[in-house]
Amino acid sequence: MSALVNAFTLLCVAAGIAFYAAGTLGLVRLSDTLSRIHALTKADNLGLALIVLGLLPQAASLLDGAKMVAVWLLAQLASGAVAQVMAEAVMAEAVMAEAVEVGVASAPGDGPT
Amino acid sequence: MTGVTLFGLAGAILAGCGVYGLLSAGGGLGRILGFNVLGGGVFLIFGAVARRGAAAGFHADPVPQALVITGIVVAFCATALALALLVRLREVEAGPAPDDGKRETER
Amino acid sequence: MARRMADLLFAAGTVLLLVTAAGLAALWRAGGRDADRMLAIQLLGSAGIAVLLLLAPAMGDAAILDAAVLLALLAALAACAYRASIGASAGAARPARGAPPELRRP
Amino acid sequence: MSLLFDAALCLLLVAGALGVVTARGARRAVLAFIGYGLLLGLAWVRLDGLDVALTEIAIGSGISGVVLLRAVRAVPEAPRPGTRPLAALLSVGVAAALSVMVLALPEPAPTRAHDVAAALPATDLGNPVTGVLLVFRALDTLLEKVVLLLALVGVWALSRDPSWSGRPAPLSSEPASAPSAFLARVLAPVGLLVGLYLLWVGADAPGGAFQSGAVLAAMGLLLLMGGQIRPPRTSSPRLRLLLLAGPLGFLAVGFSGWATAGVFLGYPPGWEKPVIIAVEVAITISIAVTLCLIVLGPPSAEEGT
Repeated sequence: MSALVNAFTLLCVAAGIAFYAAGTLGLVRLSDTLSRIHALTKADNLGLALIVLGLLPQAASLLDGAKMVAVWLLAQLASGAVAQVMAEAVMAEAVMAEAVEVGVASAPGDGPT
Repeated sequence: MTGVTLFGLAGAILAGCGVYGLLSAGGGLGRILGFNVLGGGVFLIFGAVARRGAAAGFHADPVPQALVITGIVVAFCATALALALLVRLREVEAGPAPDDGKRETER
Repeated sequence: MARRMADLLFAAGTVLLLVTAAGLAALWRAGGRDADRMLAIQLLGSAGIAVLLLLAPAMGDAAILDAAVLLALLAALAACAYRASIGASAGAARPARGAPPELRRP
Repeated sequence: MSLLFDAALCLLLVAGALGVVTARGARRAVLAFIGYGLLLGLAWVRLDGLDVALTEIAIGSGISGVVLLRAVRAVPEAPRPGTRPLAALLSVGVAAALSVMVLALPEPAPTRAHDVAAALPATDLGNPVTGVLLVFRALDTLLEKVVLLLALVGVWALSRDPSWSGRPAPLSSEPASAPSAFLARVLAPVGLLVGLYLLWVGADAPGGAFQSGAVLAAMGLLLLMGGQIRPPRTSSPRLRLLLLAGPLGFLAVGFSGWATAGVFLGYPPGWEKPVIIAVEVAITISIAVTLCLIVLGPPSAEEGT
């Protein structure tokens, strides 16, 4: 029984790592920031979900299992919101760059390099 | 070679990196970051020492660990104060901005 | 058996850490924008959560899960701070705080 | 196998540190530093220092990242000079000297764990690190609260004269972006729960006043960045009371120690644990508020706005 549970854990964890690897590859290979955001959030969701699913049978108590699920839920929430926040940041950066070009504003943290 | 020694050696190298950052940075922010990297390395050496001192049923000696917790908080305070000084210095160097106060009031 | 399981979990953590770090390094050196680097750090944070989850059974210490919860809770903090550090809202071009560039140079 | 994991982690730590000190551009260096803090947190987990790992993750990576990114916005980056051979030589020397010291650490390792184990039952605490922080080296912790306050006074002292006692500049862009507002509204209650949980279990398991205060401060920052709350007026008496609750409560317990236990910072016999927890609650509140305000920086808006 325990061998079976362990096999399940390892299988799920391996699949989770594969998703992380795919997300990393997407992050590196995709060409623009917005598509990279997409790749990142997919990896986060599925990779972490599979790892949590695999480790749930290893939890020593109900509280530990609940904590693992809470970790996944929090990470879901964060990755969804981060995708939006970062997309906004990219837009804002573009707006700021335009403003600098026409001389309205000085870009933050941009010095005479 | 155990994992603990490995972390101790890593701490030593991190401290070296921090010293390099402190000496070679082009501006104040780089120096502040270098100082923090240096601190992280020194804390990690503390961690290795604490882990080696595992005894009496504890996984590690709690005294160095407690010191490091205090240290992290104090290092953060020093960092934030240094950053505030840096920002103020930049404002002073940029010269008086008479409309600054007015714009703040409008917020 | 338990010992071998722990070893395998450590191995999984090592692979996960190295894979995401390799991606981070590749992206870091590729010379894109800082937003891409922020995303890479975000991925490292997510991998860090997974590594902590793996370490909890591998080291046999359930309290490590608390660290994972903390990391997941604070995962969005850096991205929000990054967003706030850009300044202007996405809709309108607002001048940055402080003086225009020609006043800034002494 | 765990040795391989440790080796990989150490390698990444060194790479991260090099990334911080050789980054071109201030914001890039700050981003590398956030990753470096995260890896340090993992290293502390491997060193069986979970209390430290929690602190490092919350303060060393999380809140430090916020204050650094805020500073990047205001400080134009200076050009980084090329490699400095002399600086490199000196830092290699420092690293080598420290490495030799690490390898020459005495065997068997000196430790105070036995003393802590012998004295801990009297405090009724289960977490030795909390015991050291709040009982055996309570004076350090008390003085550290004072250092926190001094740092805040230092930051406030950098304000312009007319804005003294006004509000610090807001953290959010205006109006706050919708996703950060959503995140703040959803995460802040969860974070409050996690903070209180860490404070509660801190007596017996990893956690405690510092970690809890840091989590609460991070939640405060999320609320500020999401535009859910405004930075408070620094002259507000209620705010100042919150700032002083920890140090003054700790001091009051310290002085009453002369009456109840015959020594400064002694806890009344039989009442150790309730008093320790009361002190922890007070300093948690003060730590959370102080950390938040230190990040916010000096007041910049004028009185009466």
